[in-house]
Amino acid sequence: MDLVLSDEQRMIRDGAASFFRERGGVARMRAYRDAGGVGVGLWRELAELGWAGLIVPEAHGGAGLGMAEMAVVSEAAGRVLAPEPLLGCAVLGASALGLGGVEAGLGWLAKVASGEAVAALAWDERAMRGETARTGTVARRDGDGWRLEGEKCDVIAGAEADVLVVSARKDGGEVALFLVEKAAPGLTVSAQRRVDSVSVARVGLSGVAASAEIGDASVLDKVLDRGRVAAAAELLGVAGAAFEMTLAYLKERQQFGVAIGTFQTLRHRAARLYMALELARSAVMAASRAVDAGAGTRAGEAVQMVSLAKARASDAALLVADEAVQMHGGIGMTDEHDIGLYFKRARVLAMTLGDGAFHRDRWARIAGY
Amino acid sequence: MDLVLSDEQRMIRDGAASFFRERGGVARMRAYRDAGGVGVGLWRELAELGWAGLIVPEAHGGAGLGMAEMAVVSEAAGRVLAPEPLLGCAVLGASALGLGGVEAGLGWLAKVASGEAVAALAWDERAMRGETARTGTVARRDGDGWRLEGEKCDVIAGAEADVLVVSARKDGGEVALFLVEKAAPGLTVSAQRRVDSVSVARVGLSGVAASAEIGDASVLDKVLDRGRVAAAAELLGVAGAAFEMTLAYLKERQQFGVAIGTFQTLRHRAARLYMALELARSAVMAASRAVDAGAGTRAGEAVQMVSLAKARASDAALLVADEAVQMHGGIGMTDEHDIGLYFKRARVLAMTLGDGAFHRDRWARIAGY
Amino acid sequence: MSERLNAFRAEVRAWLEAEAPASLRGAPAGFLQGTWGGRKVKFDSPDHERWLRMMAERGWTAPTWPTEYGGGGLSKAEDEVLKSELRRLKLPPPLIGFGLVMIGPTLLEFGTEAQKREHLPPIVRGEIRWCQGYSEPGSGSDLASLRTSAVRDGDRFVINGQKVWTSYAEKSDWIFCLVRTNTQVPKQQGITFILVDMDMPGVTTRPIPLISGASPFCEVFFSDVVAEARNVIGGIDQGWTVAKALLGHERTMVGEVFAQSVAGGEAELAQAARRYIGADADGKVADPLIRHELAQVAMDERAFMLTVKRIKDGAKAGQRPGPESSILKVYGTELNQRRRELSVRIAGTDGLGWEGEDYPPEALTATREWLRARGNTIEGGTSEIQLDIIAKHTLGLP
Amino acid sequence: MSERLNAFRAEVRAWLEAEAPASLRGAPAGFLQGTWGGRKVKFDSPDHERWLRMMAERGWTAPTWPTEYGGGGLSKAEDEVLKSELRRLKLPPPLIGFGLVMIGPTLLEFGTEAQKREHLPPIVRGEIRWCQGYSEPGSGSDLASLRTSAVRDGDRFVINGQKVWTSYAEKSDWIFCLVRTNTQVPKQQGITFILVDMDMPGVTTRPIPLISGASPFCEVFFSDVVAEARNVIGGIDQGWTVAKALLGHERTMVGEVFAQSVAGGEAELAQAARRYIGADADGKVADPLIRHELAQVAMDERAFMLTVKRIKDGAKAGQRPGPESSILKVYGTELNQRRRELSVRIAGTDGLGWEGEDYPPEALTATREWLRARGNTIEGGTSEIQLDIIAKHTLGLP
Repeated sequence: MDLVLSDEQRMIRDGAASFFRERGGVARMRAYRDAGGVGVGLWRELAELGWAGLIVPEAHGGAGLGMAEMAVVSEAAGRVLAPEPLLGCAVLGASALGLGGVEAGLGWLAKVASGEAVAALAWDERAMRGETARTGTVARRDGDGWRLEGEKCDVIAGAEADVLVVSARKDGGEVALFLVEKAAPGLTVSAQRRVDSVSVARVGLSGVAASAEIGDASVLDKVLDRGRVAAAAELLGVAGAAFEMTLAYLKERQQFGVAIGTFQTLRHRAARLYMALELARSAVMAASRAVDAGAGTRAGEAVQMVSLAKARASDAALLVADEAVQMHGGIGMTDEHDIGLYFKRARVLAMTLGDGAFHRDRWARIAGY
Repeated sequence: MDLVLSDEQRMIRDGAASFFRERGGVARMRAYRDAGGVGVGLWRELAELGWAGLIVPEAHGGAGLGMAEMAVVSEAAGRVLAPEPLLGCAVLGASALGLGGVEAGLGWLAKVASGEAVAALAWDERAMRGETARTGTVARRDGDGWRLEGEKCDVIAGAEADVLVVSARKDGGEVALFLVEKAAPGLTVSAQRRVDSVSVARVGLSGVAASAEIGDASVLDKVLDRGRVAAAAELLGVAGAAFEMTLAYLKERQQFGVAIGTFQTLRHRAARLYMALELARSAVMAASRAVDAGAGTRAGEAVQMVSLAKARASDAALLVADEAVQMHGGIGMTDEHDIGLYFKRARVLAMTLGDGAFHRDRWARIAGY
Repeated sequence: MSERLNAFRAEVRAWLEAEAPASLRGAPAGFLQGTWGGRKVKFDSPDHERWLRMMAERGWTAPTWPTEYGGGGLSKAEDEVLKSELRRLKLPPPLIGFGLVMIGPTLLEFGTEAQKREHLPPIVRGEIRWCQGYSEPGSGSDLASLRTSAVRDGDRFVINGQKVWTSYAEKSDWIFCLVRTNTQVPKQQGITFILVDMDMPGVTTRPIPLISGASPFCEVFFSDVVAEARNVIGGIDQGWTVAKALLGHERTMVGEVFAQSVAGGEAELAQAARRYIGADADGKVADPLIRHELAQVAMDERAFMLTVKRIKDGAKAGQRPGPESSILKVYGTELNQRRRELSVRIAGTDGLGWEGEDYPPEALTATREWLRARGNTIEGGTSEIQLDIIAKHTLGLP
Repeated sequence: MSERLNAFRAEVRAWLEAEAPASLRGAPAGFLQGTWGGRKVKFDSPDHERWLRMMAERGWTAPTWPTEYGGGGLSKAEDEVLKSELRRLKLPPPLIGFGLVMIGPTLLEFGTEAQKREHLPPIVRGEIRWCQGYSEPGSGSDLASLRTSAVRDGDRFVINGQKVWTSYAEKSDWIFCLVRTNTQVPKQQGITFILVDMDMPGVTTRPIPLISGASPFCEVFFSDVVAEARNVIGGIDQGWTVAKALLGHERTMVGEVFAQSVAGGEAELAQAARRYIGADADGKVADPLIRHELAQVAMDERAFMLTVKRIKDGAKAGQRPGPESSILKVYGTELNQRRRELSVRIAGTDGLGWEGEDYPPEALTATREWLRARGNTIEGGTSEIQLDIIAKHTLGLP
């Protein structure tokens, strides 16, 4: 598990970077926001490039690649704040459909990989604070099937989803994953806008009939861990781009007759941001490879690596975001400047799927302190 | 309760400063250490100046002043790292003897105030981590009196003490304070050296007969809170002097053809140390006055102020100590330079009677979060 | 002396009890509550208008200003009495704004007799609202590098350039500006402090939306705007002295504003933590890290407020303002950021809400306050500049 | 190629299995374990001496140095094989010291043929122990301002001055020194790198006790000490180039040493926390803040080690050493400080012990390691200097 990019990964990275650059870079996110921030942007185009199905097995129409490759695309997307649901659909949605190995779920994968259908995972709830053990949504047995009752929040791409994978407690006991189609009676989906102007859905489930049970709690954990790696990689992109913008500003902005990058305090703080980003990058690379190695690693090792990556990337991104605004000075506070968009996305991704404190607690639990 | 020094307090401050300066400043601490670090130094002289009995009521031969005045003396002592047991005897010992209002304890006060006798409080134990509720020493009823069984640690001035006030659980229940005289059979006292080279005692109690019960758990809390204020004030002195030495070094040490105090990073960090010290000073002044006001304040208010002062002073002193060594560079790491002595004393006092984390927890408990 | 004060207190109290509009009594005393005045004034109620008029008539909108300029002519001690009586009845200030706290004191210190007579009375009466034209896009921390130019033309100046971060420019009538009148000398020596009527042709304003949403800040553009030379304060090319005095004053004010704003924040945060996170078996906030940070922020706030009090107590005791006051801006603003940060963390997923009915309104407010607070360490002199000042002036570093 | 390596491995293995002293096998591989060599050499055992002799004979004390200077003449790949075979049997390095890792590589890069032939073989054989004379009391971060003077006198130099922070000076035979040979030029251009025999009259050393107690550091005083001009490395007044190359090398080494030293620290800290603090009902370390900081430090250590690995993996893959390596010294040393700090906090009252039988020995060690660690961010280039270097060279800030 060497921590270097393979030639293929470099190719994917460069391809993603030039695609996003050609499509307008971060200006595209600003336009998306000003247009109201709904829809899945260029999702169809991304799917044509193979990214919607990047980690979908080849047998189901995907590219059959791993999280190491996904991380490379997620980072490129993060650099331009792409509003498409790579995390929501290509990682969380596709994994939730596929990892349980149940036909009803697998059957959707080809459509997801081609971009014809959008899938989303509805797992979080307002009072859960990220702990799946606190899931409140309940699945009640109804003949051969299940009926779901509860409310989910922050479902990425939920408003656009054709199919939802919903976590719920079976008769109030074990958590499992259920397939719910868009048209299911009793399902209400309302879009909400978060600070990063990408909408997520609140999902109401009022006796909704699930079309299948497609995974248990351990599958959910694996799905979330893949999402954490992707979110961490996206954060690397967000924070990396924000850092480079700031570095450029330090070199260019003149005060007192010199570039402000000559002031030692700012220089040292910039060096510390750089350190934080480099350490985060090592952790993200290790985590993606550990997840891909799967059974090959010591139990708990991959999970710890995932928590390390998400914690490090979240903390680094928040630090970079705060410092980026401060170092930009007044202009950094204006809505007009792009750095604010990075600031907001960094915060949303840092909180998504557990922030630094959440993952340090999780690490401690696994390590047994 | 204005946060300004009264004329009397200024006079005491200036007197203490010149006394310690005339006696050799911090060089005296170094000599004391090099001589093995035992004994109570110039305790008799300090007593003659009225400081041993500063907070002892006039009726018992003391000056009858409050913690606001004691804090001023403690700070001056901290500035030169005076090894005398102001905290151990004049504050903890004297308060433990007197605050319970029991004759057997009060009877010792005149001797303590005059410097004829040294009193010490034996409350801490290795496994307690500062929580008096975890006291393990037990007092068993024996006829009209009590016999003590257990082990105490870190008793300041314990090796030199003529009388000890020992906390123990009465028949394993409520904590109370007991008077134990030096000659009591079953009492073993051994001196230990801490990093600051001032010795403290480990006290073994093996069926020791207490000569009296002189206070309950609430008295112990009050005694400890007085000690906390004094320790916080002493920390202000330790950290304040270390900061001034560092500031002088920043102005004087030349590298790259300029004083290192021209480097912006060091300037900003120095400014932050200054802020930390000023905020700590406000808290210490408020706490000493709140303790002196006693019944006049809202329940919990004085206790919160004490925890604020000790937490702030401890944290500020540790920060100053770390930065002082770093800013002094290599010379700061040598035993030869005084800054190391400040570094060590700061650590000992910061941990004594609860560090920042301990007092934040205590604050949260009182505030009810 | 004390007898005279007591008599004054009795008089004030009687008058207020008799005359102050009943509808305004018992108002929450927010520091931005009150009437801003000006040509475009909007009163919250007819009683607010009456309250302004009756106070202005006595000069009590600017109690310590000399009576010859419309002020109340009160001593500091009398002013304290007046304030405490207003607090007693929980009455809002009759008038607020930069006229009273910024340009007024500046005119009193640096203005000519004619300038004071012209500009102070309209401020006292709330007829003219003022704003401040200092920063420019290229001149933030390095304010003295400003480039907005003023060219002499007889007894007038013609102004061209742009100001930024001007609060409430679009609601103001006059602006006090720093302009460049000399480019041949070191930058601080070619700056002039001048008063400009914003109704003059060529003045335009544009609001600045922030990352937290709408804001009172504006850009102000000057295109051949004419200002009278008699409205230069402190002499042509002598404006930097005036500007610095005003800036120092502003920074102390900011520190005090933060001290006021932190009061009571602790309880609010603790309640939010209980609501969002719940309690464990011991009744503690269930997340031990959040609980610890709650204590940290609450204790830091208390230490900060005690420091503000110590500075005030020192002043009361006749001590010169100590160097401690230099720390208020830096510490107060960072404290506010940490508090807002914690508040967003406590709110969990709600803390990320931007708009939408599904979010509790107080969570949406908290989110925007958190974003807005990022600007605290930039505006009014960045923390970096403040730390430089502390290092140089307070610590005497070379 | 791989076949040749396999053959080499088989040969090495067979030889080691047959010849390496049994008593040395299975030793804990601490990075400072091994024989230092020199005229005053002290062997831990006769087997240590035999081990040094047999390895030196093959040149395997300096495996990659050319055979003509006594080295092993191995390729990098062969060296890796040798190292892995030593690890397999848990054999200690036969020889360690600054001759091998500092002055040797410097001579190989900058030395003349004659210099290499004179000085390298005694290093390989462990006959001469070297120390470093760089810092002076007045020249810490600003090393180039050094003032120890060397005055030319025919084919000799006469040296006067003082060095500080010289590790193991009192146990060393020769010192490589930076001296000032020209005061008329910019400071970097008047420095000469010279080798000095410490047995020469006029050299005295004095140990430096630290706040943590005894240390290997010494002061070295030069009073009319004679050194041969032929022992100037890299030319008179050209020493700064040589010095910088060595410094860069040293910093990378320090980072790697810290990476090695952090491994396994996590479990030790966690055990100490359980022992001192105990567990709550859920089996967690009872102090939630300590538990959180344990995780923080453990995770930071892991991220650091992964970064070291990433740099190595990159080098293996043929990438040029990336700028990431500049962060190792700063981060590794701060990490060590935080770990030591936490360890002292965990030990509670025991963490304050200095000496005395009542303290557990491991607590006394922890206390001194905590104190010693404060020097990590100073020695070998302060963190401030490292951050300056990152800002300038890695980030390209002006």
